[in-house]
Amino acid sequence: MGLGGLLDALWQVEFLRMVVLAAVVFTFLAVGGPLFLVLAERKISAWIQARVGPKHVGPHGILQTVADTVKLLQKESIVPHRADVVLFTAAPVLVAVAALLDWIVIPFAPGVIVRDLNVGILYFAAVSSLTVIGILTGGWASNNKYSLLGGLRSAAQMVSYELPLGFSLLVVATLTGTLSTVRIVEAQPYPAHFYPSVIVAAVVFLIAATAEANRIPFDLPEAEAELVAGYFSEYTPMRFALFQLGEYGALLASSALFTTLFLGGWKGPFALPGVGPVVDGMVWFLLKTYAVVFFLMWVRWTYPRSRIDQLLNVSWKILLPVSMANLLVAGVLVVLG
Amino acid sequence: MPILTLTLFLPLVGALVLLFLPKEDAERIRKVTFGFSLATFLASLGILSRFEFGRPGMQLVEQAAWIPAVGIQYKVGVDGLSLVLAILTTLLTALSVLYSFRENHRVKEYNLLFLLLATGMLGVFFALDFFLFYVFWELTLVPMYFLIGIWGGPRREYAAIKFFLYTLVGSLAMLLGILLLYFHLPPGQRTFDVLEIIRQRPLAGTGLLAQLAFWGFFLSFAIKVPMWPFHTWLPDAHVEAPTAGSVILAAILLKLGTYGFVRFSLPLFPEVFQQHAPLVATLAVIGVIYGALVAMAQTDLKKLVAYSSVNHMGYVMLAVAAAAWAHGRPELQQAAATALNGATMEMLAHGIITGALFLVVGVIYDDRTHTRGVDDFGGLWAVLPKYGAVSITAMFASLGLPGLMGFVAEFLIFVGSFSIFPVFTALAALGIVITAAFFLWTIQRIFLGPTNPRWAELPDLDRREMWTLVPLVVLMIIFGVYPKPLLDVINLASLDVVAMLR
Amino acid sequence: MIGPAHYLGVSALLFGLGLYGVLTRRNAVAILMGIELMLNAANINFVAFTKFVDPTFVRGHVAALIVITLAACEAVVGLALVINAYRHLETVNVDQVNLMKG
Amino acid sequence: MNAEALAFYALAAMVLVGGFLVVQSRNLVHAAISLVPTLLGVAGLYVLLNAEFVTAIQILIYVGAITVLILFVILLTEGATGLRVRQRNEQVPLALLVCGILVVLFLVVLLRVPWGPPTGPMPAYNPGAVGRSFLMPYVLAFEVTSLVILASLVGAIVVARREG
Amino acid sequence: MAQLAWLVPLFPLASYAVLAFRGRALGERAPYVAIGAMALSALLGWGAFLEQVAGAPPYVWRAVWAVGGERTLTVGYTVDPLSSITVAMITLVGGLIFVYSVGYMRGDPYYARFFAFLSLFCAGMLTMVLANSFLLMLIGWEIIGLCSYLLIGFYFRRRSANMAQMKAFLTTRVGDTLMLVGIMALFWQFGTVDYHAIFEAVREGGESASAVVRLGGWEVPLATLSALLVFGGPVGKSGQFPLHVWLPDAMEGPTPVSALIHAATMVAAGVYLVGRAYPLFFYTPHHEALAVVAWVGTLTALLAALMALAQDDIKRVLAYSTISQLGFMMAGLGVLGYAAGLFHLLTHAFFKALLFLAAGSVIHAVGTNNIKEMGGLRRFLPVTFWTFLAGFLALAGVFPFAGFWSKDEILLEAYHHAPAVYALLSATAFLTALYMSRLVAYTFFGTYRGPAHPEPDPWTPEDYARAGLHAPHHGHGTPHESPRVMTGPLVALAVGSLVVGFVGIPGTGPEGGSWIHHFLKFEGFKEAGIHAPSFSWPLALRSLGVALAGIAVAWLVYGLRAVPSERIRAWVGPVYPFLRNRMYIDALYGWVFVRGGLLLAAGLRWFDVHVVDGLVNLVGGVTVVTSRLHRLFDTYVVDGLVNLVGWVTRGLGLLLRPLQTGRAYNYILVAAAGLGLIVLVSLWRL
Repeated sequence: MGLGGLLDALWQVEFLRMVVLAAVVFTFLAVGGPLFLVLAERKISAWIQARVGPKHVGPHGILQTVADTVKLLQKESIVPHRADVVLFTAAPVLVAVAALLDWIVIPFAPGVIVRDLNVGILYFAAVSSLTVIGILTGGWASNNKYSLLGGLRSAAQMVSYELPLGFSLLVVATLTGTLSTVRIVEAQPYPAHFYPSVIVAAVVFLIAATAEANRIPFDLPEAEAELVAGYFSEYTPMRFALFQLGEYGALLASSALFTTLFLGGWKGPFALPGVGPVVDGMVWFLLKTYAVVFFLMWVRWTYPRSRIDQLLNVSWKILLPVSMANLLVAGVLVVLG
Repeated sequence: MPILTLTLFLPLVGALVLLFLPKEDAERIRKVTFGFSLATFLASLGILSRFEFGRPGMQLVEQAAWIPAVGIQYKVGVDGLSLVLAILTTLLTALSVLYSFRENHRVKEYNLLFLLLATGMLGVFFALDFFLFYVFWELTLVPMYFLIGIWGGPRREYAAIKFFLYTLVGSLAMLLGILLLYFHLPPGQRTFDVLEIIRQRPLAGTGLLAQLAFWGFFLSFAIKVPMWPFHTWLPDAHVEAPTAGSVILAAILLKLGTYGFVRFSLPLFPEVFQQHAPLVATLAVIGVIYGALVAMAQTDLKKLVAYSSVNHMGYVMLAVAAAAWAHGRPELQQAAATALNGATMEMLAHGIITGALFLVVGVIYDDRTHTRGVDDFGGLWAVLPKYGAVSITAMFASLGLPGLMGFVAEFLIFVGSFSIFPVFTALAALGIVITAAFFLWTIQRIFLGPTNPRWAELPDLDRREMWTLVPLVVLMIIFGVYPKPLLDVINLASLDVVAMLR
Repeated sequence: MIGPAHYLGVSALLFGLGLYGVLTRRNAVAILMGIELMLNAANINFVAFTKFVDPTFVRGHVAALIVITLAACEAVVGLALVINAYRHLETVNVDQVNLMKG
Repeated sequence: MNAEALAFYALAAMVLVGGFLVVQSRNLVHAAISLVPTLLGVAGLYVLLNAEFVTAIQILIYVGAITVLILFVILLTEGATGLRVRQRNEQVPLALLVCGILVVLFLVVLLRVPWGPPTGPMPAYNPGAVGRSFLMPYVLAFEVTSLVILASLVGAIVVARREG
Repeated sequence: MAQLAWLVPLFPLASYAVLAFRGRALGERAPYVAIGAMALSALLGWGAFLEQVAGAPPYVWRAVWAVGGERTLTVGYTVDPLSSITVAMITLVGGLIFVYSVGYMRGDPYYARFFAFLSLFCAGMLTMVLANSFLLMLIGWEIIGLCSYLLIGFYFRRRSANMAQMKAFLTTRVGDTLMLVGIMALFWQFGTVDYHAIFEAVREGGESASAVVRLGGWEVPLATLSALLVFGGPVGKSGQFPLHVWLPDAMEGPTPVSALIHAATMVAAGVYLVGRAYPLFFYTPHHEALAVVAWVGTLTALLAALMALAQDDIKRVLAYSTISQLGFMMAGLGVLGYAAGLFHLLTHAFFKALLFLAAGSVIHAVGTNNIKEMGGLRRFLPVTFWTFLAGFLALAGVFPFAGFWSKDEILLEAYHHAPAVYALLSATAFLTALYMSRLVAYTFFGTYRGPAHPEPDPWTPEDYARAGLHAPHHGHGTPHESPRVMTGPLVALAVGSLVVGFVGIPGTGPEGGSWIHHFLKFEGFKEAGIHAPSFSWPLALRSLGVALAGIAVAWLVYGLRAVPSERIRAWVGPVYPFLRNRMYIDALYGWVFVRGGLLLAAGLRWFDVHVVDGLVNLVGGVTVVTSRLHRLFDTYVVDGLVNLVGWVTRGLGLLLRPLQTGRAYNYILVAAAGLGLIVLVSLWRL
């Protein structure tokens, strides 16, 4: 990110390019994000549970999410009594922004990336840690015992899963020798003898990512049975929508990163005929990302919710040691390789 | 093989070994102590065998830097004078340790102190460095203080403290002297080395300072000898000290003073000593006559022997004063040498004889009669023939009967000092008669006359007591009949000292 | 052109703020936050020096990173103490925790 | 005013205002939350100073971990509830004076020093450079820091653990 | 034979050693060891003597005994006419006395110890005689002094014996000390103690010989002074005038002791020494020293004779007679009668030993010493009587007996050189004859009176038990003659005291003089032109007349009681008690020296304890007082200061206390202010 480059001219061009790309990506997210995913989630969960899912609004219920959004928009946004107004409103924004910021480093196709930071995946980890603050502030600001507890729990969960996630990112960095996402994709497919370490890293990444996104089986914060709606139980529609945006954004971002790190990013098994490398990359990239999303949703609706202490134990006592060992193995492999 | 250092510190090693023995095991402690003291005696004989008789001056010198910054070094050496006294020390230590086998009050400390005392004394005789000398000089004080203070008689505290303070005051004066000498050395070569200081004689022309230093040394040694006005601590110390303690006190500790005069005062301050030689001689003669007369008036046997020591030490001091007077008068050099020979011989003779006398007193006092009043006895010769023979021989040796060691020493002193101080020596000769008188009177009151019924069944000397007394008596006779070998050794040392006086 | 002076100025101000926070806040946690600010001010200097004075070996960055880690550790321990204090003394206000009064 | 100066001043303002809020705000949670913009501002400054790696770490650790921790502690202790407790202690004026003097002094000292041009080019890919310098010249510092982390980790757990 | 002379003293020494350690075990056989040793010495002694008689040159042996600087102290022995004849006399007389004491001492619990001391005595005596250095002589001299002390006090149970032995030793000791100073003077002068070296130096009369010593006003030539000092020894040992007091008391010892020591040998040692060191006395300016010797001798002789008259104890009479005879010998030597004095020494040894032994057998028989309790013993003790008579005649100086020749020689010399001395000596001779006859009269003539109060047995039954003997029973019937072992030596001595005299008959030696004159001649006389006066018969007859007169007078007074002694006693008035109490000299000495010494000693002891020690304690006391003062000063002033300091510090403390508010942030503020200050200062100095 040579933003502060020596010459102002060079400075000007780079700046413009980045702004345009950002705009494109954020719109894709706004559209592809909650609108599509919510619907997809409900359709898949229905399919899994052998039921149809929403089919009245629009053909096969496609417009269901749009209908929900419109419904949310016209609801009155109320602020709980004596809640901390500033923080109450700031929290959802923070979570949403954090989710969006992930996308800066994700390479859709060769050359198609908002900003190829050479600290790439480290930036991703940093940004993902911002959401924790958002959740905490939200939880506290709504001046509601349950939301506070929910906020604390989710914060604890996300913090404890950040570590295994970080380590698996490190494994990838060690194997590819770089932090920049683009170079990682170019470095794939990994040479054969890296595979054991890569697979383990991938599994750890997946588990950590679902936890980060508060998805079943780790969606304890807003487990209905115990804590009503968790940290956003007090939030009314618009802020709720932002939270949803944040949540699904994070899910999408993690699966996108998963594909970049482990599934070879924009590299497809075979070049699609007739189209340029950019579109080809994009198509493969999206296919893989949505496959991962599908897998996650599949997981959500098949696994029971786990207890908070089990959840933490898995992170501290299993994932962390495994990922650390994996990092060690990766180091050895790199040295031997 | 540093034989000197070995001999010097062997008793100390013994003391350390003692520390590890259990307090109750008195028998073993005594055997170990006696073993070590005997070993030290043999070591001192080892020194004798290694000593080249022909060569004058210090021999077997062992040297090691100790506190080089200030010029203090661990330097030990031995010449005719100190060798002979050292052997006397080790012999008497061994005998007194053997004698105090019967002591069973706090045996461990007792023996420990004895070994410590042995090292102290040997150190004084061997030391060739003023600092080392002073350390050992003080070291001898402490054990003796405790020996008197703990195992002594009824008034022991008073006696112990008096002894300690008296000598301490003296040694402080000496320290002043030493420091005066030390600081008058040219700044570059500041050292405490005795031979060096004697060679350079820093206080030669300094008038008042030399006087001060001389009187410093004089006070310390005079108290130790003891000379006439400073002697009052001796009878108390002796009366209250345990037998073995007073043997060592009389036999060795008094010699420290005279040794000090011969080794340090004479060579260091010849002019000043010569200036005061008549005064010293007067004090000596007073000591002789006064000591004898007061001894005659004593009723306590130990006090009597104590005052006899004052008398004998008077003779030694007379000889030393005579030698001092011979400074710068070549024609008197020979007489001075004879006098000094006599003085050293008297130190030895007095050491052995008075040592024996105190043992003699100890034998009847400690085990048998528990009274030292001279008039409480009578006719013991019939009851204790062996004991009688030994003690009468010792007493006759003490009054200077020819054929025994005492006479040889006194004869040499008289012959030597007469040509220097005819009048004083003649007066001192009077002392012989008085000495003879009070000793005979003592013999008469104790051994002759009707047997005191109380002591009719006293047991005679047992084997152990014989072993402590007989060697001393034999030595008295041997050196009395043929003192030449001993005198040859001493003569060289005296010639050295006289040479320094020229 | 932004020179080192600018950064040092900002860091000085930030440091002053941090110090002021530390000096005036009664709550232990607030003081900790003040300390964090001061540390950040230091880091700014470090990084600024690396860029403007001596970039070899990116010494400033290394220092900054170390300061960050140590700040983390310090915060962890400080807060652990605060919790412990809170649990025992029922208060976190520094001026009430003065058992060591002379 | 080029973009860089603009960015610098914006970030500086963000940092200083944030800092002021942290120090001044009456509500402890507000102070903690306002810590976030300050730290992000500082991160931004690092970006201006071409220190990407440090920026990432700053965000990851300072914002992600330390602030969260502070928030946790505030929520756990009565800080959050006892809002009405007087937050300021009695030496405010004095402290203000001292800090003011200090800041002025620092500024005087820092500005008076003649900063020469940089001695060499800034290494392009500086995360690698940082990694290398960590493991070459400053490996000792690296090891010591790891030790400190371990010690404080264990220490904190022991201290904060609820007995029994 | 001369070379072996050094063995002579060693034999008795060896016997002493044997007897001292194994004495008790030997029991009855103990004396034979002593006698055997004595015989060996006699053999050697007479061998050497006969060699010397045959004219063998004097043999000298020397060895270094001690060394003083370059000067050496030598010891050694010389065999020359004087020493050999004396050794011969001692060994002979000593041997006979040993034999006699076998009988006399039989049954004594300390039998072995007696002979041990006797042998030691002979060893000492022989060493002294043979010695050729003052040092060795002094050693021998003191050993015989020791033995006389031990033997006098042999019956140590008796207090009188203890007092006597101490008196003897101390008096002789005074003499010895004077002699020691004399020897020191000689050593100072000549740097050696060897006889020959000193005599040579004295003869040359070098500058060292004529040195003069200022002694309190009047000049005394050093030679004379040292000679007289040396003469002090003989005065003490031979009981000359001022120091004679111990000899009469020495009779406390058993009779053989008196015979051997206080008659024949030890007392003679003094005379022998004067003889041996004759050059010392001779070469003094116009023989001053010899004059002194003469007069001391004469005076002693006269006084002793007088005192002898008033004694009732048989042994005390003989003791006084010995003193008087010794005075005679000294006088002889003093009047340049070198050979005469020594000749009398030899003869006197024989008949005086005889008289003592005879007295011993009398006492042995009668059980008491007091002659007034005896009488008429000639019938009971015939042999003792006749031998005693022979001794008496010799002592009195009656013609054929030895005493006549030797005493006459002295009178002859005295007549030629010092007429005054001659007169006094003749008077003494008369008195000698008188008191001896009185003694004989009382003891052997008249009727036997029997002991009024017999001598108590010196030993307690416990002593006998210890020696394994039983106490002898004292049934005293009529006195009976002593056994042969005692009478034998008496007869031998009687013959001796007859025969020895013949040596002095003029004409026996070459050039008409007597053999003894030739044998014992002093070279110095020839150089000084003094030649011995030839024997003059008229003089001899006159002295014989004097002797006979003495006997006649005694016979008149005591025998026939023509003039009863009581009347004489009344007539002489106070003189008798004066003499009886030994002219109060003993009492004088007792008061002046003994009691005086004790008083002085007690005084000094008091002085020592109170004054000198007092001084020390005073110092102690003063320090205690000052310490008490010090304590007061200390508590109020010094302590006050200390408290003040304490108070000040506490005040300061209070001042500073508020600084420690306990609030951390105060401290940080101070720290920050400090930091600011530092930066300010560094800035200001920059």
